[in-house]
Amino acid sequence: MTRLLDIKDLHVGLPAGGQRKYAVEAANLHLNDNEILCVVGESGSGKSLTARAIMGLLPKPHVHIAKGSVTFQGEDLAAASEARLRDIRGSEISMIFQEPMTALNPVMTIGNQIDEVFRFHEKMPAQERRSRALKLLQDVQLPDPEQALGAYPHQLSGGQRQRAMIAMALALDPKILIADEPTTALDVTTQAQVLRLIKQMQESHGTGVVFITHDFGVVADIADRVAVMQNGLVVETGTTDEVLRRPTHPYTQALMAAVPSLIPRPPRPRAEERVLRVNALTKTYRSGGGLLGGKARVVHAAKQVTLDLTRGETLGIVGESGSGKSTVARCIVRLTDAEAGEILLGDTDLRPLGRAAMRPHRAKIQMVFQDPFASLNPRAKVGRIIAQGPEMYGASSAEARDKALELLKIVGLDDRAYDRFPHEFSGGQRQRIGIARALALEPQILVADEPVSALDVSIQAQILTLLDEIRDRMNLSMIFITHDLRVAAQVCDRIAVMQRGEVVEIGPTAELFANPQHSYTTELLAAVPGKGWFASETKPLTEAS
Amino acid sequence: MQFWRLFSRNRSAVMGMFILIAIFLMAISAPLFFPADPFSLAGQSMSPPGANGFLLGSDSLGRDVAAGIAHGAKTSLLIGLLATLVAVFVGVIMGALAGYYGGVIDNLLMRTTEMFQTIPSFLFAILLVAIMKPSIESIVIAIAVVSWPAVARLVRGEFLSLRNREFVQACHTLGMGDVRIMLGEILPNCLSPIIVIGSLMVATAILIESGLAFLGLGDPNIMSWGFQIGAGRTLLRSAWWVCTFPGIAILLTVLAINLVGEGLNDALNPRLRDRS
Amino acid sequence: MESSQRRTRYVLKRLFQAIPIVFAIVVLNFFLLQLAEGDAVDVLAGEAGAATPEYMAELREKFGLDKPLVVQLGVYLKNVVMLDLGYSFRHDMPVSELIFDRFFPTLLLMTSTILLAVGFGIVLGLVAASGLNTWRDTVISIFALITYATPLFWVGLMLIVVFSLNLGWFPTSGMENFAMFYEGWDRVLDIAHHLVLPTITLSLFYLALYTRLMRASMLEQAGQDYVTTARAKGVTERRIVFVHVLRNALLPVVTMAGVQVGALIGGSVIVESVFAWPGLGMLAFEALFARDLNLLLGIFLLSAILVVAVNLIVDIIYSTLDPRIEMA
Amino acid sequence: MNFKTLLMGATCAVGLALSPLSALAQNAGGNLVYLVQPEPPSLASFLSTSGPIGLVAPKIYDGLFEYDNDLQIVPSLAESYEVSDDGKTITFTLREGVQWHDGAPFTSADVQFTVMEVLKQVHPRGPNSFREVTSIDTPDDYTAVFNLANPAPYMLRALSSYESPMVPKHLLEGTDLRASDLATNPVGTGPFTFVEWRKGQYVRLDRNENYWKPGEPLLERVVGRFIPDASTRTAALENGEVMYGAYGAIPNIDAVRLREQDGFSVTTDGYSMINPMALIEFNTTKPPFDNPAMRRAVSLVMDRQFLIDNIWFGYGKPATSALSSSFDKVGLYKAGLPNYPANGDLEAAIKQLDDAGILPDANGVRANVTLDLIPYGEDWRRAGEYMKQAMKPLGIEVELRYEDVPTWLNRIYAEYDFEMNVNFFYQLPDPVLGVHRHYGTDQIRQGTHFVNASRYSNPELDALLAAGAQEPDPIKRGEIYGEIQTILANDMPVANLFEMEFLTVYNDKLVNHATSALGAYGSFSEASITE
Repeated sequence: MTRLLDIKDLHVGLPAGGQRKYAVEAANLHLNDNEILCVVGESGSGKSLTARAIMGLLPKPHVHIAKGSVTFQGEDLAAASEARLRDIRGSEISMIFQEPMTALNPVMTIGNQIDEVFRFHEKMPAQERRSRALKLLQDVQLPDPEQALGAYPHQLSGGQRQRAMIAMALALDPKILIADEPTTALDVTTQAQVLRLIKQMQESHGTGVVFITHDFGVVADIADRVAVMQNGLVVETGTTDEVLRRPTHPYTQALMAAVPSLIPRPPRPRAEERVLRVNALTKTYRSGGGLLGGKARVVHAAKQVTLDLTRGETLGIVGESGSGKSTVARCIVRLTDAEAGEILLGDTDLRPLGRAAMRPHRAKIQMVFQDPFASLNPRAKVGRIIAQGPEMYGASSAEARDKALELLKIVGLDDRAYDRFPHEFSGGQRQRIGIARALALEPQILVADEPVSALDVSIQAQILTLLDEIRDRMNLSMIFITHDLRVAAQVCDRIAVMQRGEVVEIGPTAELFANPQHSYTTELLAAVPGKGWFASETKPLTEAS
Repeated sequence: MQFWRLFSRNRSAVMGMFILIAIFLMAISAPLFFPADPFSLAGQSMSPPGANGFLLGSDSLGRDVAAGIAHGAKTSLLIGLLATLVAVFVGVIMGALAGYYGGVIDNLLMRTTEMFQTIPSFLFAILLVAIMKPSIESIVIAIAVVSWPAVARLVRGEFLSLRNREFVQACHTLGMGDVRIMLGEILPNCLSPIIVIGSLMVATAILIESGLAFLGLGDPNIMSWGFQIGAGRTLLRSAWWVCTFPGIAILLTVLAINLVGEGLNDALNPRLRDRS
Repeated sequence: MESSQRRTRYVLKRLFQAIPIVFAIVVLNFFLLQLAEGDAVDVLAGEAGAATPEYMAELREKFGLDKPLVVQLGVYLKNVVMLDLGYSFRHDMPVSELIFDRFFPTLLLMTSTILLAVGFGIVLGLVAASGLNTWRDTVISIFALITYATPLFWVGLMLIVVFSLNLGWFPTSGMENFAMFYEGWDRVLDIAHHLVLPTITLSLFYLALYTRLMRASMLEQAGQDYVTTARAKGVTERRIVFVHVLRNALLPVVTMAGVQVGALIGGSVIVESVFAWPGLGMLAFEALFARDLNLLLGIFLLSAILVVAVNLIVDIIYSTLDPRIEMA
Repeated sequence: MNFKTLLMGATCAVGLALSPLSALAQNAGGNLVYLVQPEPPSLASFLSTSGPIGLVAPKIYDGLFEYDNDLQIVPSLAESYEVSDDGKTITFTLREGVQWHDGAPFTSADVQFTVMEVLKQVHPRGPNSFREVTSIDTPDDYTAVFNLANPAPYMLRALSSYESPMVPKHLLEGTDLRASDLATNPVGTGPFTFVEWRKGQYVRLDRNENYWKPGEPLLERVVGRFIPDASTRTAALENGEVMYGAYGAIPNIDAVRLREQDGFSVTTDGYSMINPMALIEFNTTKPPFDNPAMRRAVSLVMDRQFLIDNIWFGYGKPATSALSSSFDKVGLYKAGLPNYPANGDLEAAIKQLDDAGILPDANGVRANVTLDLIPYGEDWRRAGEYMKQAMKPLGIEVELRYEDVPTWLNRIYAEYDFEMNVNFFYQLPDPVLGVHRHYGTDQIRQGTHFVNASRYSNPELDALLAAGAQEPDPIKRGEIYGEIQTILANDMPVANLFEMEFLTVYNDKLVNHATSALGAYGSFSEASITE
């Protein structure tokens, strides 16, 4: 076992005048060959900057290594010249990133981008460079390597792009691969494949990998050793087993506790009253076409979708991107017009209603959105955001204000929030504001579209708890859209699995998890990272925190 | 204030703002310092700067160039601001409707916009002024007519991207009316780029006015920098000051507005905030 | 094969879409010009010295100006469809001939201006962006702004005074030496010699635009992830700037260049006037004041077609620069 | 009164051609580039008297006569002429051996056709100049006999190549004169043949090898250039790219500057045939200028010398009458008339108005008026701006209006929708040609440009004008015009401001370019470039 990398007392300095002086403080880490070190932490923990500091890729000129050393095979990279770093990058240490779409140059072919690595580090004829690039693409299991070589990034799928990135990173057989959240932007099934690929490549080349992630599931699947970071500090390091099973630091413990269990919570009795029935809902998107325009592209976002929802129930809609789960949600709240089917709220079919006819029903179905940053008008004060709903439905401004203040309290914010702007709040707090807005009209049904997927895991748990509380307190029915089966297991009474616009399976959560009927459901369940690591230890969410 | 802190980081923008304030003050205080009609024949004609009591010289009729610049500042700024206001007003309406509703309305409005952009703009301004006869009003209208398409395109783009943002959708789920969403929710969020493009448009309007005046299409009854340049251009070789000083006034103003515009852009555009 | 076919279809589609716009421009200007007082006959008669009302009526009949507006418009549009732009009242010759004669000089000035402005704008923007917030950046930004803010005719006249009169390097005006009437390559050189000052004057105005756009675009692209990727590959900074960033940063510049063409035809009126350049802008200007309706409409028509054509070319350039854009 | 036969041999012309200077120049030849501003609408000088046409067409066409700088007749296509005792028959003897540029011979038939079918029909001033001509006899190819209804002494002053160009019958007969190909492709007998006209750039004329004057023209080529911007025109002249600019092509301010420089000269010669006069036309049919006192007051308050000194930079002469003082030579001008103070007389103007009962209101305003400005250049705008300031102390508040040519023409001459209008007129070599059109009741012709737009109508004056036109006796004629001028000085339907002096600015290398009274409207046949 060789020590590849030794990080000693690393301080990454932030620009003067900021809240913090260091983004990373006194970090001590090391990496051996043929091992995967996972650096795990929530946003703002400094994990990404640590990774970039190794490569000398900190955003210049304001963020810089203030103190400490990064020793790579006896050489301090923190003190190395830019030219020396350039030699090392790509050949000895290489890196892959979270979003392969933006990390690849959109106007250059994959082949050319791989070619660059060879050109800048080794002298070899063009012919050989090409054949090696081809070999690399074969190694990362791209379906048609020949074609991929001449393809532009946008012509590949997300998973393929990340494979190409990995091929590029491994072109010169580097000693160290730094992977910065490489699977975060991918669907679960793809994520599982890419993780497998990284593991394979690492094993066959004996590479040392620094793997940055926020997802303990991924950590569990891939890591040999783990370093946990919080607010720029490395709070705990150890083998995967030590850290995940016997965390010593309270922060690690809290994080572990917050990871939702894959074991569904106990079923609750289902009410008789059906508040919503969706029958054969169909929505098709067309693009292109028209006059002289050639064939139109047709996407079936929702194909004959049938669902129902009883009072007090939470129905989960689960699927990967493009499955149509969001389309169904948007059709139900009438943000999108479905072209066929029924949306029965009580006895009223909402689908054919015009704007005016829809208006009296609007209040009954409200929505919570995914992105806590995009879902609040940055130019409006929080009080107005919440109070404008009741005002539109006839409440006086005093009543609306009282209502808003009450709701703020319910979602766990204090009165001072009323006169502030959204940007003054953290992501979790904003999501609370979004929930308060949805509740202001006292709806019967809450449609939550990936309400926690943009949040850190500890915040995520709090919001899920909040939603649960509110549902019980207000006797709400909820449609909960998510891609995360762990979350679904803890929130939903029943789950509908969607694939390519169709509901392939629907049933009570526990049954569906225990005995999936459709192969796709099985596939999804199999792909959940970290299976078996947390299930036995963590308690059901409702009792946690 | 955050905005001011960001803005003041850009030193040239602050300088531009001070120049602009100075020009504003000059425009406002012109009647104090130069109480006489700037057209009045104040003394010896073609006096060089400093001679015969003319700070910046006099023109061929013995009019005070300095008085003309001071009084002209008001006209030039007024033309710039009014034309921009009209253009922004029209452009925002067209762009908002097109971007918000999309589809046929968008198609129709954008074809119209495209049409106006396809007509050579300066030529079109000349044509409009010639038809409406040279006056402040016609110049303002002409400049506005050739300027609004840029605003419309910008606003359309902003509306197009904002209308699908989740906070707008949240308003839909509340059952909010279109006009209220457009004016109350979306518009405030695209004010920054509108302010930036508007500020640059003021500068362009001032340049267009001087160009029209050069071609003899200025308002003969109102003192403006364009008028002074038009009146002094044949004297350029014999009495350089007559048209050079108003030219410098235009240059400084346009420069200042552009600097301020860039500063606004840096301060208002969050994407650029972290740089420099 | 398939892509070239698609491209052809795309071009046809775009041209097809442009037809209503071009027609709308003609109709709009037709009616606008009707709002102007006086007509071509007034001008002709006024210039001739004195003319009797009978003679003027006769002229109006000859020009078809006595017919109802709708009929005049109908006749004009019918002729346009038959590719006949009509007869210039003032110049007493076919509009197409007149325009054709001015088209080459216009195209020459336009092309050289765009090339110079875009070329230098790209270089200056690149230099400014690569030395962000250094003296180079400041000097370039201020230079660009000053050239933009200086009234065009002032620049033109000053260039004439300095480079023609004082230094004697370039002729003051015109497109050729009319004392000598060179032929062959001498003529080409002569025209190029005459082209220098007007091109510089006109491009100085647009230079600022491209410099600023290029600078902003470079800065924006420099912050993109793929730049970090390239850096992580060990690619040199030079290659990052010139290969990775440049090509992406050029995209908005190309778009802007397309938009500018329309403005350029009209915007060159002043430069054409100052340098006596025989372009369409000046012709249109004179046609307006001579109420030479057919000629003016012809010029608007041509410039609209030119803009459409240039935009199409820009789109095609764009699609080769940016593989993400598919022409459909 | 009998006109004596004037016989002029070709000797005179030959003598000129053999002068040492010309001989030198002949070797040099040279290409002359000169300024034509603005670009002419056509080259049909038989259809239009538009100024820029005059700068080009006389190089291509000849007239029957030319006139020297003393306005004396110089033979051209007519070698001699004879006036009968009753003045009603004029016999022209034409030059033999003259060819059109296409090779056809020039004969008396061309003269007959030109005058009877062309000039009398379609020329703007022809119907007036030749109104007494009833027919023309052509006893042989080289004799043309004009038969007149009444004596028309002024006609002999209107036979120049500019005013009455001889045009080819064989190319024009039977065609629509107004749509003639000759308008853009002229064929004449003049010293230069038409080669090419590139619109917006130049018109090129090359030497006529078969010109009838031996040894002429001296120049190889004459190119008229069009440069829209005045400052650029000056620069081009300074740079030697052009060598000659007339009729205001070079702004006076630059002329004054170039006058002081080596290598350039400025002359006011060559404009004696046109007699330009700057003036204000009043709309006499509606208030406030229906009141002669208002018109007199405006005339009184104008500082004519200020206009000349500051806007025309010293070129011009204050007007003192309805007629230009240049008519003094022929005894028609009357001096010492009231209401034309050279330096303005504010007090007299105020007194005029006070006496007429036009009193200022509380703000000191007696009248609000709009002043239209002739859209023929910046100088007129400056003049308007001056006038606005000049009338202010008089209590007349002026709003300036500056419109483009067609709008302005329409307003003044068709709509009559104006109050006062700054303008200039050519008074031409005889008042009948250039002055009568302002004042005669018969000249109130709606829709016709540059006639009596004031709509001033005075039967007494009409009678005097008619008498003046036909009076052959110079003394009596002078008396008639004296009365006319007295009436006009009092009624002041038009306030003459100053006698304009047009400038010709030229490079000193160019010699012998101003040998005729027509100046720039002449032929350049004797001009040459010396090194």
